[in-house]
Amino acid sequence: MDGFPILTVMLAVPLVAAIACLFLDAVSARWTALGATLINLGLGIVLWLGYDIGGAQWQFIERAELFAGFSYALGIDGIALMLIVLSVFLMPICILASWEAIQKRVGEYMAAFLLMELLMIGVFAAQDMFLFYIFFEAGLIPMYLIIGIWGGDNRIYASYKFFLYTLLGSVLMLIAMLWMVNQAGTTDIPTLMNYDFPPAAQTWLWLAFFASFAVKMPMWPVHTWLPDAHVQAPTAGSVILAGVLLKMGGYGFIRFSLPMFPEASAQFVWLILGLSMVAVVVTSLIALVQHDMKKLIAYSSVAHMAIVTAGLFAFNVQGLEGAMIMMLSHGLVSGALFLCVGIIYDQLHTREIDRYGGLAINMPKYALFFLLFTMASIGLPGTSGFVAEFLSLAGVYEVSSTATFVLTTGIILGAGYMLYLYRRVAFGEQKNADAAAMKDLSVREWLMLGPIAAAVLWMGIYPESFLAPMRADIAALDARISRAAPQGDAKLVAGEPREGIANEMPETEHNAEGAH
Amino acid sequence: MTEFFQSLGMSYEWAWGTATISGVLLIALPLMLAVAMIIYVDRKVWAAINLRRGPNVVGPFGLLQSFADGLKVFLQETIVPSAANKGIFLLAPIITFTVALVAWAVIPFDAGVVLADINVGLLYILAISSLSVYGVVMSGWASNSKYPFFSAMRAAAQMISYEVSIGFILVCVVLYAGTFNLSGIVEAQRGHGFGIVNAYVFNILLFPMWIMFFISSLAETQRVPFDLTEAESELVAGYQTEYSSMSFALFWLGEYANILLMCSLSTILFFGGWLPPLNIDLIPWFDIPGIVWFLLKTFFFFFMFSWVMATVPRYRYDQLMRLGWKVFLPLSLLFIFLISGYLMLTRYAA
Amino acid sequence: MTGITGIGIEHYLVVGAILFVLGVLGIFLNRKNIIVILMAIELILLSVNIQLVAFSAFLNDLVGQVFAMFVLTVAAGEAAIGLAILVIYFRGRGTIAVDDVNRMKG
Amino acid sequence: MFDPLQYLPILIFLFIAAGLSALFVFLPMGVSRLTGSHNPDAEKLSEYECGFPAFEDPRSQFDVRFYLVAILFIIFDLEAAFLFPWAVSLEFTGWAGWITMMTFLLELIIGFAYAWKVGALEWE
Amino acid sequence: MEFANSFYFTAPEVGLTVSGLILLLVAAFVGQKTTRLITILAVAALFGAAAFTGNLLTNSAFELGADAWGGLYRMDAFGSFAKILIYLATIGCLIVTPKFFEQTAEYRAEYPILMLFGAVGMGMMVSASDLMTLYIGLELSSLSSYVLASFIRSDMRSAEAGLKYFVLGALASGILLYGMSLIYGFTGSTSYIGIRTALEGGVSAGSMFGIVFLLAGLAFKISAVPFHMWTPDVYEGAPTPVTAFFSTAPKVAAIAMTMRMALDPFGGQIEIWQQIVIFAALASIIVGALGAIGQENLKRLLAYSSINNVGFILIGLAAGTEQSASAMLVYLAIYVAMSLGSFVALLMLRDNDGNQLETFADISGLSVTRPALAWCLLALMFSLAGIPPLLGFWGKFVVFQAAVEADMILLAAIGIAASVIGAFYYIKFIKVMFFDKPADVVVAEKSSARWVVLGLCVLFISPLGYLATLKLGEFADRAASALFFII
Repeated sequence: MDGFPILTVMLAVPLVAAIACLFLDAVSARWTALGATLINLGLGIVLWLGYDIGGAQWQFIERAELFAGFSYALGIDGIALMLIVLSVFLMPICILASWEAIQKRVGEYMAAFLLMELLMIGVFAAQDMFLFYIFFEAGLIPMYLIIGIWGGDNRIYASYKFFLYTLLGSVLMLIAMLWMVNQAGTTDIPTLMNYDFPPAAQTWLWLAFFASFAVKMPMWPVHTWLPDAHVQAPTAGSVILAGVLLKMGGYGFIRFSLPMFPEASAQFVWLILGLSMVAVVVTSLIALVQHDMKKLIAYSSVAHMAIVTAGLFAFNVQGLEGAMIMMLSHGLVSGALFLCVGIIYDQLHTREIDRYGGLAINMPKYALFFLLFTMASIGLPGTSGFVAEFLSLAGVYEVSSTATFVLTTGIILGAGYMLYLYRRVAFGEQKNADAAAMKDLSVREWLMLGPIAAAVLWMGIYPESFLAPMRADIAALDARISRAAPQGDAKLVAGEPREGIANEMPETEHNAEGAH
Repeated sequence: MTEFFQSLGMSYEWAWGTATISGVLLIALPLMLAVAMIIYVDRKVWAAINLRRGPNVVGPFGLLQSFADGLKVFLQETIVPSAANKGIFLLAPIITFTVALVAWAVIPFDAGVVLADINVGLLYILAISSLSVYGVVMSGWASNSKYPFFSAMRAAAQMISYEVSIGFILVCVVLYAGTFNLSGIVEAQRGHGFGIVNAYVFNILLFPMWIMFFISSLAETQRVPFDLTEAESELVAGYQTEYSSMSFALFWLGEYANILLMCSLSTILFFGGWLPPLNIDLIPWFDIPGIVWFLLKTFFFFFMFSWVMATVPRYRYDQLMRLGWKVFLPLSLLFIFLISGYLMLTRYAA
Repeated sequence: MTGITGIGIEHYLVVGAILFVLGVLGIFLNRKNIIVILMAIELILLSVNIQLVAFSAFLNDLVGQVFAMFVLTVAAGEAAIGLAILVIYFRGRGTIAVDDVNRMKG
Repeated sequence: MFDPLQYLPILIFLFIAAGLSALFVFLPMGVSRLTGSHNPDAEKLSEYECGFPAFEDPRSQFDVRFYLVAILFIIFDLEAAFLFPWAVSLEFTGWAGWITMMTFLLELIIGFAYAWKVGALEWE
Repeated sequence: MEFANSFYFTAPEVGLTVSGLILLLVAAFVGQKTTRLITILAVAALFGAAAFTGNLLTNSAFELGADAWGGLYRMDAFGSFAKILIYLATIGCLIVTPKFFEQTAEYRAEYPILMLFGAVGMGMMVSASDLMTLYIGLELSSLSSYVLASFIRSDMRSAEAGLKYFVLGALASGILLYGMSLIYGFTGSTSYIGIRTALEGGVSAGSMFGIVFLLAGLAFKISAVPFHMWTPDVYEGAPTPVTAFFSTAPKVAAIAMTMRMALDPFGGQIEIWQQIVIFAALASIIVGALGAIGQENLKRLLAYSSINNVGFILIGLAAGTEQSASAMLVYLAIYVAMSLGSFVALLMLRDNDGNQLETFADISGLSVTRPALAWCLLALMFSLAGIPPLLGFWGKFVVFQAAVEADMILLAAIGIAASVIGAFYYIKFIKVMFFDKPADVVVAEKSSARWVVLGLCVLFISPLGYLATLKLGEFADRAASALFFII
């Protein structure tokens, strides 16, 4: 693999395909897009296989000095690797999801999606601060178009809101970046991750980055663009939005806020935990009363991302690992849930929950998949959601038992609204004839949902495959931030090691399990 | 003159003030008298060329004709039309006449006989004569009547058109004289032509300039053949249509004062001013006071003005403009080039 | 320099400033006629010229007068163009009232 | 050296001349009131127009060519302003000054030729 | 020798003047049928001037610049950089023009000639090192602009634009001149070096007033708030190709002139003008952004956008460092491409009868009916909004980088936050073109010249433009260092 610029190729493939799609007719554009995303999926798998676990922290490094201290620097660690794999995994599915749903301006649509893929990979692979910013910010353009052109009735409002919220957040980050680069004299992210900024400045820098990532994440109360964007975006747009774009915020926290400003991060733990607690409870309650399926799932995303932020700011390995798994899991599960909504929406053209009912009767296979993903979202053991929630909450518990308690409450509420949704859609009587007449999954839909289901189960049953590449990086991060780690109210006291018993943490485990 | 008054026992300031005021009056009053007389002369010459008698009733040979006319207008009723802008209407003749008078402040009648011997005398003359357009335009505008208005527009356009070429012609003279001071220009002409002639006009490069200057002065003062502003058949009486009494007379007085000014400028710029024609003492030229030479030359030019008036038919307006813009302007520019080039090659060659 | 006449540079500056302010006010307060605005502009340039020439005299430096010449010339060109535009405008609109110059708003 | 006192006689002359002119204008007006020849009436005070009452606003419209002449005048007259100082200092500026001024005049002439060709100088 | 050198250093101006005069004669003597030929010749002359200036810029013998005409004029990298921009922008505007006048049949040979003279004046402005030269250059370009603004004699909006531009432009010149006269009086010099030397000895109240007046006049010329009010009206009323010209070449010239003025003669007095510039910058950004919201007329909207952009450029001036000067130049170059491209795209909006379309309603759904044009506009608008990876981002980036490095973080933060307001109306463009129902009034554009100009602009602001930033940055650095060389 040495010397082969695989990351650049992964960027180039969608770019070339995107340009081609602009000039192709509908059918060829679809196939081109599918082909390109599959190639990228292949490359992603190669990347994963080629990643040397336990090797150097940064691998697949490519670097070309440009100008003004700017450089074209790519490289990944385990965290980035997993997110890139998630992106390339979801992309072909998105293309498939749009296969029939999108009928107008297919070429442009596919081009926008391929561009999104390029930018997502770019964000996770960038090792230059400004390169990161360019990829991060450029994502606005295709997403704005996707929501605006192919979205629902209220798409214009949603697209504006999405665009302006995200832009406002990120420009402040730019100023902070400029200051940092000026201060540290380098744009290299790995170097900056070990650069100690003066604590007074850290506060401001952290806030500037927070403005951007909190919007992107999205954290309560700047999450309001998300339900609008989700509802209005086409299915595949929602999948990408929930699956990958939201992860950019979490990735930003891991990559920038925590390692670069550990002191400031510790200082703002109360803020993050507070917002996360509010988010989980409030958005879950809001989700309970939704009539629109997509909106419901969108609010559930906010709640899940709150757990991610809480986990990230737990300042320990469990929290970080949990947050990462939560991001991956949520990427799969919420994406799949949006696909499920999309499948029935394509037939009935409504997302009104009341219009459906008893789908388990006429669409048993669909109902099965839907059930699996609902359970994964709730965090049923055996699915990816369980691992994610367990680890995160275990981490948070070390910092604040109160927070853990509130977050757990949120998860119970989550179970409530998800099951309520499932009951109304899949069970009960068949109220509407047209809903009752819907056909079950087609081959294409099988191809979309099958792989995700497999991945969800894999992650739930054997998370080590996903944790292993990240372990070293998370440990390094933990080491970096430990100096500022806040004193938790439930800090474990190392007792006398007993013979024959491993380093288990019975209290924590008990507590987490109690949530279910 | 200051010394004279000082010798009467006044302090310097008082003597200077008295001298200046006397000087002003010594210029203004004879000038008005002269204007009255040349109006008479004008009519006489015109009549003579037409084989008529001209004014011959009032006084001996009709010499007092102008004074009779003056008295008549003085006693007339001053009519200010109801539609007119009163203030401007009455201001216009005042400006015209004032401007016509003050231009004389820098004219040297003899060596040292000048009210204000400023070093930019020629520019002063140019500036003041530009102002005379205001009187015309204001009268035409303030009358609020069609004929005066049209006439004023025409007059203004005509005056400014020829002012351009006059400006360039003056530059030619200044190039030769090297000064703007009018006395200096006169002095520079001493022995200019072949060492003996005290005039610029016989210089082959300046002679055409004088011709153009003379014609331009006719146009500038709206004399025949350029009297389109009055053009009796079209414009009734031009911008003075609505005027009466002394206001009307002031325009006339101003016009003739301007004519005299132009004649004296011709004298100063091209014909050696107060200098006798030749710079040789064969006959006792230099015993004759300079002012006599000056006045002789000036009145000669006035005679030429009258002569032209009596013999040349009036131009059409387009011909007038064409002559000014398409003939005089390019020609005068050409002569600036020629004269300055010639001077560079000869006088300033080193 | 202030010798005989007792007039110093500050007097010229005050005159210049007054003329300048008059010119600016003429542009902004005048609600009647665009010609007045053109004249106000000339007034501003005039005030500048007064200052330039005064400074030139008091500094004993010719540059100010040269500058004034340039200002004069440019002012003439400016006035010419202003008049030309005004004529075009008048022929189209039939008015030169300031309040009527309002085809575009916002 | 510049001496403002040089101009004082001119100022005095200006005042006297203006006073004299004003006197000429206003004195007859007063005299005519005294002599009784001042008796205006509406007909007498109306403006003159070939025996007809005036048709329209006399200032309404006039030929745009007058503007053109005015504009041309402004340009050429002010260009002449550059010639005056040059003319008296030809001795000191030398050939450089002469060439510069001739270049300037050439540009002026080009502008003039342009105005001529496009018909700005035509009156008919 | 000095004389010959002066000619050499001012050859672009001299050459353009001579060609302008010759073309004027050709136009007069051969007649209006040569208009096309004259346009081509004017473009050729501008190309020649640009090439020559480029040669001066790259010639290492003139690294430090040189004085011409006894210090009235300065040939240096800064001036050359700005001049190349000016010439190229003028060329672009000239190329796209003839088609515009086809319908109205009013395209006269004077148009390219006026542009040419305008370019000469702007070249003088940016190279002037004396207040007199500056003033003459400024007026030469302004007078040409006034005429160009009212070039369509039958269109009342054009005449009104010309009138407004004239009145406020003349007022600006007056204010500027008043400042100049004060500066001259209190420093005793009109040359930049003289002023600088005099001010180093202490700033009197008089010269301070002078600086303030001068800056106010300059703010008028670059249409910075609070002296921006003429911009929307003039931009809307002037013929679109002229508006394109106004928003590019004169803007470059005015800003470059302001930079030289602020950093050279007043370079030692940064504390006097910095506050003013900061205020003008922020006010321009905010007013430009807020004013554009709710505008239906696209030209008017772009006018506000230009005010907005001037604000960003002024942030660089407020920083007042060599790096910020370089950043301003880079921003200017990018802005010229964006602005020119946008206006050329607007020029292409014509209906069946050849009428120019200029409201949002007309471009509704343009992406369906005229996709190529719509995509070009999309790129231009995102670029104007400063969204990466389009080059508009790079312009903002370098300016803010410079501001941050000059420790003006708060200014940068406010400025960049306000840029989000601006983004609101840029994306409205895209919303209307891409999300709304097609109005289908715009006919296809056949003029290849326009497509070429638009294509080049879009190419430059596309991510490919980053390839050019290397060279651009190098030249801008050199230009900026020339500006600071005297210090």
